[in-house]
Amino acid sequence: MTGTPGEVMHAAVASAGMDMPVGDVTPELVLVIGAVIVLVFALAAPRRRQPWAAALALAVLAATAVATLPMLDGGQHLTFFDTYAADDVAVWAKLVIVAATALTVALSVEWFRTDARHGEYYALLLLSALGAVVLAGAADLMEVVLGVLLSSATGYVLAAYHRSSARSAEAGIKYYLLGALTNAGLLYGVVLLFGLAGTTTLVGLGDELVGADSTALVAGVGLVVVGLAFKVGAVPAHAWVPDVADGGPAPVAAFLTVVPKVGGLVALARLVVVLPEAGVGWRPLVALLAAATMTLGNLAALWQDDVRRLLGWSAVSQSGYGLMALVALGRSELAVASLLFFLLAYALANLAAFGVLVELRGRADLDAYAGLARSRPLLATALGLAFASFVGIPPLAGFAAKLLLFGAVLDAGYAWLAALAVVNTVVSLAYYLRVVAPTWFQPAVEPLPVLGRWAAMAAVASAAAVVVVGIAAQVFLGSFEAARLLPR
Amino acid sequence: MLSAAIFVPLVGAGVVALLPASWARRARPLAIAVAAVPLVLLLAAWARFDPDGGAGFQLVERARWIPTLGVSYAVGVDGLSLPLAAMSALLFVAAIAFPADVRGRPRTYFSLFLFLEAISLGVFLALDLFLFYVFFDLSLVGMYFLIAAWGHGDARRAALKFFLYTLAGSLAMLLAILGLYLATEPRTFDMVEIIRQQPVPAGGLGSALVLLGFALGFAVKTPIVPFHTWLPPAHVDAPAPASAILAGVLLKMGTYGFVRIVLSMLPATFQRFAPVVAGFAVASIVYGALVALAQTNLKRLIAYTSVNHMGYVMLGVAAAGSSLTGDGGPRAIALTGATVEMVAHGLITGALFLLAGSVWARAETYDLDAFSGLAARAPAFTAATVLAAFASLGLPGLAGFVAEFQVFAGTFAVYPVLAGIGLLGIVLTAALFLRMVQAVFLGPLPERWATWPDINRTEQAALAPLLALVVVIGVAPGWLLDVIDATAGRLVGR
Amino acid sequence: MTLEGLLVVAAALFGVGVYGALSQQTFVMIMMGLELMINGAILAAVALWAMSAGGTPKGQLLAVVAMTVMAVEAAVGFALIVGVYRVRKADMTEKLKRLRG
Amino acid sequence: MSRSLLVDLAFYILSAGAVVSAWLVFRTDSMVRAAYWLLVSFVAVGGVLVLLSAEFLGLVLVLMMAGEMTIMAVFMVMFMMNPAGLNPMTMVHQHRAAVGAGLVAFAGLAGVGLVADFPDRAAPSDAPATAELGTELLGDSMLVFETAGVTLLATMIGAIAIASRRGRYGDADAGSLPPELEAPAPKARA
Amino acid sequence: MSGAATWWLAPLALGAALAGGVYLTAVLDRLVARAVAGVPLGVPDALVAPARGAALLLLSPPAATERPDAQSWALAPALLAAVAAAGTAAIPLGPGLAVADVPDGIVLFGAAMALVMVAVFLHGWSANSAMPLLGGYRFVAQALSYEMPLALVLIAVALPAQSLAVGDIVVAQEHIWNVVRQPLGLPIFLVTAAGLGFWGPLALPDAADVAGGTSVEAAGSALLAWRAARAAVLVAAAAMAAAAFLGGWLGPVLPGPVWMVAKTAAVLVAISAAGHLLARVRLERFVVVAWTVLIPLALVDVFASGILAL
Repeated sequence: MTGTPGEVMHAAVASAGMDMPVGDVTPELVLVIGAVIVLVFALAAPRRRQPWAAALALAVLAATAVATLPMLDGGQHLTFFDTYAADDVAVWAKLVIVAATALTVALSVEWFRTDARHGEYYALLLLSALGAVVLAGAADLMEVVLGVLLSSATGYVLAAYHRSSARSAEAGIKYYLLGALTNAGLLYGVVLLFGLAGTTTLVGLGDELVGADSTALVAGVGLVVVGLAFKVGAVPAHAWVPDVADGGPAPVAAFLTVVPKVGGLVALARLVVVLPEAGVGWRPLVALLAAATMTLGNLAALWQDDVRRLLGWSAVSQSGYGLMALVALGRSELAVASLLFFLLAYALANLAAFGVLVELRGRADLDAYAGLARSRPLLATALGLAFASFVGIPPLAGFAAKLLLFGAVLDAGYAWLAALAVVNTVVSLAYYLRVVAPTWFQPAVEPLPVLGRWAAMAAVASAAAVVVVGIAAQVFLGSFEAARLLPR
Repeated sequence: MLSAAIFVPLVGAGVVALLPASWARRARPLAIAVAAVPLVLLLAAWARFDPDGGAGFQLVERARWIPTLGVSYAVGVDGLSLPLAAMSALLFVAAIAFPADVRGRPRTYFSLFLFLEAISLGVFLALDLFLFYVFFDLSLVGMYFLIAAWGHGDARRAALKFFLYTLAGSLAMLLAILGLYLATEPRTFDMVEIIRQQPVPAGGLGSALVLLGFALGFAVKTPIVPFHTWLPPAHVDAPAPASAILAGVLLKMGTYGFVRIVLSMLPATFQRFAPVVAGFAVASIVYGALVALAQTNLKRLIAYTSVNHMGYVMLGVAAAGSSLTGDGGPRAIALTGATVEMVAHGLITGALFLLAGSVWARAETYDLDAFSGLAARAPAFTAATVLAAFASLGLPGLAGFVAEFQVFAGTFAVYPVLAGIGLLGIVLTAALFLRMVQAVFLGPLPERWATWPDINRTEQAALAPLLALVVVIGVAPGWLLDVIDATAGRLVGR
Repeated sequence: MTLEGLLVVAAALFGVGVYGALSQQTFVMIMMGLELMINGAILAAVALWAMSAGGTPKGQLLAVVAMTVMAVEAAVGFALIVGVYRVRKADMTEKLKRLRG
Repeated sequence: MSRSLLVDLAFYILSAGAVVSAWLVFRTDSMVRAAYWLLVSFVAVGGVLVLLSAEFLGLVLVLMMAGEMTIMAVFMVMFMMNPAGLNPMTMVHQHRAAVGAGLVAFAGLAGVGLVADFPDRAAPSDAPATAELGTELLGDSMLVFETAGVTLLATMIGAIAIASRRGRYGDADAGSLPPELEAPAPKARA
Repeated sequence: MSGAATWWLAPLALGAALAGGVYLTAVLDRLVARAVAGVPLGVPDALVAPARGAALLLLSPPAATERPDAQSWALAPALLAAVAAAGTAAIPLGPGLAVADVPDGIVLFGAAMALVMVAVFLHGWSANSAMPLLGGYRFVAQALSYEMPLALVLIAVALPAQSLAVGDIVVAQEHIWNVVRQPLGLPIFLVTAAGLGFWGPLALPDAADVAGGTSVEAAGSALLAWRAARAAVLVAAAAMAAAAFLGGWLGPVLPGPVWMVAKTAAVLVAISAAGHLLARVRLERFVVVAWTVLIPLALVDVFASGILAL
């Protein structure tokens, strides 16, 4: 038998007749058990010890990362009877999710300090991250539905976690209403696809959908895509993003604009590659969504005077860029690498931007940012780096991501999409500079009150990572290049 | 050695930025010292450079960066990049040394200049398209901050306009770079390799789009009419040393890109469109001169002459790329002329903008009508300005003449009509500079300038090398032409 | 009882649900619309399971998943309503006008 | 009367009942009635599921919805401040758009149902459906089952975290607000 | 179920059985009450007393409230009776002797019992009066609390039978009854049965402290129907207890159906006795006990029987 050690091992495990390859879901198990431990701690610990739940959550995330890393050379395969993918794309998505969640935890410690339910929050955060992890690995439509559900149900609660704040409650409700609506559509779409294929595994769909009735196929795929667009924060189900960014707790906004997007984009990618292009023109469909998302997000952000809403709309437009990678799937070798690198770069930059927002106690008033570079140079630099990465200024991580994305869509024959992305990038510069310019060019005023050390460290660390990942892109690209997107 | 020329100022930028507050006063001498290092290094490189030595690049330094994508860190020089890099280094020293109002933030100011120096040298020295783009784009960032933070008037708006235009151009160029990259086999960003492969054959929509992308990116940066509208406000509102760098160094990145990338990597495609480029170039020449003629704002006037001068460069480049076969002589001359024009324009316009900075420092206005009869009051200032102005209008014996003569000599063989129209530009430039000199320096000295101080030692010291070089190139250009000529010849396939 | 007939009924339930979810102002009524949509999905799933997918157990499981979605969304919805009601003393979407743009 | 005719008749009655009662949900003036009309719709669908030999699913659907709809009714009565819930309560906005959207959704999906050519593989009538479902849950789709379990757990935690008023340390709402913009004493420097 | 010609017989038989059961319940309750009170049983009187009471109610005038939801009010008792009938339908009187001994019998029973909550709340709400509504609320809280243990113990009895059909569950008790095999099951089930029929200690929705709860405004035939329907629920629950825990029709000498009736009657007596012997509990206490004691116990029951069944 030849193959990498991981493949050999897996084959050995399979031949041993083990029908529960628990080893393939160790990170997921760690997250579940960790969440329960955090919950139990929160219920048992005295009030002043509640913030320790954050440390516990960080430990859980570290353990998850430790459990995930060895899977990188674990032989990329489908597991649990083709319902789950243990491939490098899933592994990397998990790592990004874990890192983003860890940064969110750091952002949350001081933000939720006065909250009596400090501990449960982290349990929910871990479970929400698990939802995204499930999405990233789902190779079965039912698993996709449940991933969406787990990630959403916790997300609604997280968005409404400030229980005495009307704005937070409103953000949660709006998030919920849109989510429930699109989830129902997602379900119906999955049902239609199931009807055509007689199965819900992606492997089965890939085999059975060839030559399937295209009316039902288009309807089913359309509904599923809309359902996942909700997770991704893409048109036409994007409306929740600015509301949550504005009304929800700021660390949660950072979390919800990053983590579900990672899972949702990977899930969508996994689905579209198995669809027969003859039966449903998914490529133009996704391209259209990408174009609409980035354009709409940018245009809306252009008029924002509220930094939080601006960040929300910016997150929408970034989703559009992410969708570009999907357009190139199967047509360009760069597609998978560009998707992963985009997710990594976006996650770091967005967390840095929201991190600065958190550290500034959620201040949304644009005018208040004037002179920040002199009063709080480190924060202003972090914010500037995050935005520069969004724009794609080299050598930051966002630049390599954009380069890969543009390369992928050009390679796939979608030059118009690349051109539109360029136009959008230029437009986006205008509103990013609206925030950054006053921080640098206006005289210093009284230093803005800040939140605390943890949040500052998380924001600055994310910003530093944006630089490091951009320059040391090879570290990641070397692995991304070999990553497979099962089941294709 | 070349890497050191990039990284010394880069590290220096970081050091200067992080100096303790009590050291703020020493930021300036430190910055000058750091800025001079690349100049020394490049002069050393010049000394080691062999004009006829083999085909391609010399003093190449390489390192793996992102092998997965075929990206490497690679720098090197040839007869085209070496003079530009050396001129840039010199101009940076002068610009940093030139007195400027740092508005209480000397560390940031000098740090940004050093940063920009590293970036600019990087653009000229890079031998990898990825690296080239990184530096190309970063130059926008550095300049944006310089203009927006230390400019006057509506500086932030001007800086934003500059940033938006050039970013749009550079992103179009990014797509074009990717188009080139995707066509290579195996995929690589290595310029040498791409020049060897010529991956995008002429003909077809693809090659035209790639060319269009590059052309847009470089045309905005150069700038060529009608992509120039960002330039006047940026120049006018920028602080004088930044204007000098912007005009002297950053504009060259566009024309340098045309030669280094478009002409070298897409010669056949460029040849198809060379007449169009030449047309735009002539339009720039005439339009720039005409509009400059109408200006009453000193800085705006100089800015428009830049449009005009970059038109000469582009005309030379278009002529050089106008054919792939046949007698390469005239085309090589045109390209040599274009390159010399880049160097000369950098020195001359750099000096002019620095002088404009002196005006602003004393009068807080650029309005030509406000000045008169300064010759008597400020002889050194007058001498320097007149010298630069005459060099700019192409007076024989000065650098501008050498360059423009060669450009037109080469172009006449290819596009006689366009060259003829272009000559009109020279006449107009002469007229406008003479008018300016007359307005500012001759006539009665108004009461309010009775105490006008002449340029001081520092200013003189900063200007002297620039103007001296202008004269040297004008009188004895051989040493420069030798370096450029072999490379130009190779580029046009002579 | 044909597949077509079943799917039309399912579509009708879904359509009425869409109408309800979009037209109602009371959260609970909106939730009813959402439940109806899922009701349609369940019917369609079982219909396709019985008549098109050869009775593969995955079809039944899909219906179970749909019920899970229904239950989870109902639970979270009720919890959110309680939360909103407490801070807002309101349960009408029209009153949610604070966040916009 | 043959069995298939009987089944057809039952199907027509039940599906008409399901759709009509679904419509009545939004046409009734009474909130409790609305909730229970919805329940009727679910029970009718449950009946159709039984006709399709998915007895287990049909019954579970009824079992679930009975509880849920009652809770809904209770919520309606409590939150509308209208104990008997008998006052008229037509509260509708964007009515036309909603009708349009509903019609589009119906027409689209019904069109798919009518036009689309789904594979024609009828389930074997004697298959032990419930047992098969159990085997699937603990076999091929074990992961789906377990994910559903975790999702329910997470939902419970979330719902309680946000809805329950009394916490371990008194009122759970206390302090559940974003931090004030002006810090009491900014100690940390960035 | 046996054929197209006789399909209408089944509901008829079910109705008759249930009616008999309801009457039996009333008789038994009276007897138990007298036994508890220590007075002579007076069997003949007990046999006719329910009929007498029913006639009295039938003759008394109906009551009305201000703006009730008349249809729902009228519907509620019928619904309660119907769900009781649906639940009973799954329970066989003897081998193969059931209206609908469907493969998912206990799920059918569970679904039917879940609808009891609907009927009771509807009854309480539709009168448009405060006390009945309070009763309705109480029942919702009560029902949500006993629902889980009820479902769990029923799952537990299905495990050894490897089937959800009530008939199979009875057959699986051939050697040992579930009451012995799963000692926790029957007590828990009886508690939930009392809750289902809001009987005795759990007669909270119609309790005196809310002036009669859901049925306070009912009178005459409506009240009679309501009480009969509630008794029908009890009968259904008792029959299920007999089938699920006491071996159903299994027993020596006598024919199966007789055993079944006897066991059902015995359970009814037990429930009735509890009603007369035990004090009514407070709702909050019941809810707490249900969630913190009954559910864990029921879980233990399920796990234990699962392990035994393996």
